[in-house]
Amino acid sequence: MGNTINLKIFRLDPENARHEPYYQTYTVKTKPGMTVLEALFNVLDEQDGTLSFRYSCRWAICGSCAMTLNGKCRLACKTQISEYRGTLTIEPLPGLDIIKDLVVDLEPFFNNYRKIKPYLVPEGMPDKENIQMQEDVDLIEPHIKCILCAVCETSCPISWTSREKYIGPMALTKVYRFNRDTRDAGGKERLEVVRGEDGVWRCRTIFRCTEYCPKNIPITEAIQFLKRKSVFK
Amino acid sequence: MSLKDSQLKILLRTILNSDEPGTLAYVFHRLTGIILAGYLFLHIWTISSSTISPAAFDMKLGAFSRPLFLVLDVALLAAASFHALNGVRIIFFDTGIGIKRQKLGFILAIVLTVIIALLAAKLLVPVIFGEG
Amino acid sequence: MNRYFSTIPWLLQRISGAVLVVLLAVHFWVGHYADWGEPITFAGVQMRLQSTVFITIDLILLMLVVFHGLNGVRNIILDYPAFLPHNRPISLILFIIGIATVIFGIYALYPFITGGG
Amino acid sequence: MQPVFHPVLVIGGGLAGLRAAIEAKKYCDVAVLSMVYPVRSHSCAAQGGVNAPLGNVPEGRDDTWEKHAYDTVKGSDFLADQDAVEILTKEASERVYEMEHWGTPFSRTPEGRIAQRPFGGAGFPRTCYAEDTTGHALLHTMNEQSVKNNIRVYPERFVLSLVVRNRRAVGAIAWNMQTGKLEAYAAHSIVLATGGAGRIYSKTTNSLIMSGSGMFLAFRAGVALKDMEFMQFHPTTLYRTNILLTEGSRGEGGYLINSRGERFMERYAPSMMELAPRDIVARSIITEIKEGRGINNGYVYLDLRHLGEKMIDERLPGVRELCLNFIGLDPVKEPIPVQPAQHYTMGGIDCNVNGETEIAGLYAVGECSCVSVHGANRLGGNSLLETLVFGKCVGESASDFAVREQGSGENKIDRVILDAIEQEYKKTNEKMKGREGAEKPASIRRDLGQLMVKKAGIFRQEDLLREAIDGVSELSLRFKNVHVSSGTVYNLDLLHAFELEAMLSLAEVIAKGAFLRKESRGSHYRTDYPERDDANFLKHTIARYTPDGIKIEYRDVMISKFKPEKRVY
Repeated sequence: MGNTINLKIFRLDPENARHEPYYQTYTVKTKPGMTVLEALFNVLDEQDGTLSFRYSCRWAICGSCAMTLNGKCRLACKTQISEYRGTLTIEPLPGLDIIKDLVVDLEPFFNNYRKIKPYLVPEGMPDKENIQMQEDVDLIEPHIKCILCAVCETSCPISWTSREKYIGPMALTKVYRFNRDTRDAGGKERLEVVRGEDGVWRCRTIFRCTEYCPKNIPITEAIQFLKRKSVFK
Repeated sequence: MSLKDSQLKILLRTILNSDEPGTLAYVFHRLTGIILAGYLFLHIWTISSSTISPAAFDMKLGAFSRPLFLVLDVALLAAASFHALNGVRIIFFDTGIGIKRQKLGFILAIVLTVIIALLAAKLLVPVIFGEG
Repeated sequence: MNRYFSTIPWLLQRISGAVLVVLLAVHFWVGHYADWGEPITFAGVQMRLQSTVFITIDLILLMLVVFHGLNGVRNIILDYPAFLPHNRPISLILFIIGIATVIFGIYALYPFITGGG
Repeated sequence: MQPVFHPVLVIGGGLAGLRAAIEAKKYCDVAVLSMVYPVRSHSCAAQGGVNAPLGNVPEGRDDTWEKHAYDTVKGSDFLADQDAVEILTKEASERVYEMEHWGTPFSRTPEGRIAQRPFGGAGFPRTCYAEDTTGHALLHTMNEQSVKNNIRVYPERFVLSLVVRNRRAVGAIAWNMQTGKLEAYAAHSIVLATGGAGRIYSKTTNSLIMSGSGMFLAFRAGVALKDMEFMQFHPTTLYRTNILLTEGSRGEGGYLINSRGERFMERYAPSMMELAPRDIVARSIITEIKEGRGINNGYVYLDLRHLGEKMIDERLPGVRELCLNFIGLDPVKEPIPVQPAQHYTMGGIDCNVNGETEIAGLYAVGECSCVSVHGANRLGGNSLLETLVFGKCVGESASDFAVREQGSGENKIDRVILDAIEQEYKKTNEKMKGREGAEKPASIRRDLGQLMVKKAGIFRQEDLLREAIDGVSELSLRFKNVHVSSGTVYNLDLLHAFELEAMLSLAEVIAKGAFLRKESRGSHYRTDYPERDDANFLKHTIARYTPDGIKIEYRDVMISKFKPEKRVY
């Protein structure tokens, strides 16, 4: 009864002396509404306890389970298994070091985050809340939905090849989010960080970040905004 | 298969699997850019034969009007057209226009490139077959 | 050099690109396609280049296209720092190549302007 | 093995943990150990909002902290400690303003002030929100502040044991999942902020990481657990996946509809309707389903259609996105199938308002603690508030303790403590090995979840609870024969085995506490004792680990302003 899907999963065990990657295929029975994350849990629970992947919330708000599904970076928990037929190839996020199986080293990603003063630099300290109009919140509305899942950065060909250099779409979106916040006064400093060769100018408007962002954040649009700000400074 | 190779393979597949216009536009733009840059040097070098003598120049350029080179000329025109049209698309984005319609922009660039190439090819047919 | 200097090449790449779209269209049409298939002759080119307008256009074209092309190449190289970790020499080398190319280009055009001496 | 020393060590990188760390950082060095990256914590899953009597909307203009306190105490079915509730509600506004100053993108009123919406148990707008991803907004703000304050975070460290010497917490042994190595940490004071234990129930809105391992750490170290039988069940979770649909969807005016198309809440809470506290709504839904008025015998409908597309997109975009993604249904056009599921652990590590436990230097805060401000039933919007208010208190008292301990200003730890840590390290290292056994951790975990939902769920009774206790001990036996694959780098099998050990232990506490509490109060509803019994049970359950099993005692509730009264809505 029911359909099945083959999961062809990238495997790499750092504790294995040979330390060579290989692919392993598992067959999973699908049910309606099943997500890729559920399928992975099915493999882990029923078939192979050595499989490793990240997970937490299971409904696309924590950003843990980003991985490459048939060559596209997506959240496993947000992707329905029914989108695929036959074989689904699951690989770790590209462009980052692999810790084990589908788990990658996110340190470079979070380093980019830390570089740009990712916090509000307050303008003043009113007794109560800052007055901010809903229109002003709406300005940054899509950008505050960022879950730091690293899909944008690992989808970006420039980030792949110049990982240590290019600050990456996520950090740039964050700059946009804070610089456009009406309560913020740190815009200049943040812009200084991203105005250089390895900041906004390395974006080649490829749109992959925007295309794959699971939260539908118009990342490229934000970067283009920062480019204009950088020119007319 | 070493780890590095397999990671590279993931990257390559990820690029090759791209069906969204942004990646294609980027890849095409780079490829045509490299072709055009290469052609630029070839072009200047060809013209430099003028410094030897006008006759040398005429001989060289005459060689380039053979059908094979004319066909290549159409390909060059197509590359230049795409590069130009996509460049205009990017300039639009840089000024903040039409970012949300980037896919349409790419399709437009491709369609116009094809039209230009076809027109050129149509002009070419009588040149090669009509008089040749 | 100021690390924010890269704004200028980026901006120039856009501007040169935009101008080139127009100039190249003219260049292609006049130089090649108006009477396509006819071999281009020294005399024909020389005739065209008697006009200062065309000389100016060709010189501008030469400079812009060399800049745009080489800066494009530089951009591609910069995107792969793993292969070429130091970008400064690359920029410098490309700059020198660019200057040389422009000089060589003018040198190649010179016979047309003077009448093939 | 050289332990890493930080005066204050926070275990858990969610809202409460980070808030405590930020506060402690003002006075001394601090580090956060978290089993995930902080932004992956379960705090980000909170949707509806955070309560504070700001009075920003006309209907709540004359809201005060006393009213908030009364609602909280009444919501808790009078089991909450009222001194704690007083602190919670008095500081609420200040903490929420603080988050706003730190950059949380709250939704706004037309005047540009923080917007508020009605939530269950209050009846008028008190809950400040950022659309319907308030937890996400707050957690990211808190994470940003931790970056600003240069707080050292050790991500993906799973703490396996606490080092306690002479009833004094001196360190912790953590498993670095990225390298697979065990790491030792020494500290003057340790704050547990590890969240709830929702995964004990198979039907839960909780993240997959919510195993209650932190509660277990404290429990094994000799700290009592309080009120563990009080498990909140959220009325509206997506059918099958049990993904949370915020109470805000009812706050904004959503209806609950049974198979006959009736708004059945009028039978159970005629004045508050859908906005009655969660325990009442959850029980009402289950009653409807049991009495045959559910749809397909498994769920009821949450109807948002009358709100209109514009309102849904403005206030509840996340709900719409969830429905579209996970059941392929648009709430603008169709009603949403919902069912109750476990949502919050009201009980937790026994501690006072400063987060101090019985072990000196060991603190608890957030969902893993039980101060207790939620009593027998938590009001929506109070959990985020708890993390903010008590996060600050606990950060303060933990750093106070550490600074006092540092005394001479010396950062050295002495030989005896090093030895104790070394011993614990060796002991823990033994546990890291793979085990050959016949039982998969996942199958025990699944059985445990189903057992708890069936026997210790929303409706409880004596014989079922006895079966639950027996079932848990049977599963504990099976756990002895568990299979764990070898390897230590990101070995999920090993992680699940550790978590399962904690879950089994906590499940036993829950079942025993529920068995002994022969009354119905808040979320704990006994069909065989349907009335509240203040004479015998206006008391906290205190469960303590002893080598011969769990020992249960009772402790009086702190009552000051609000005398127990009948709880009707």
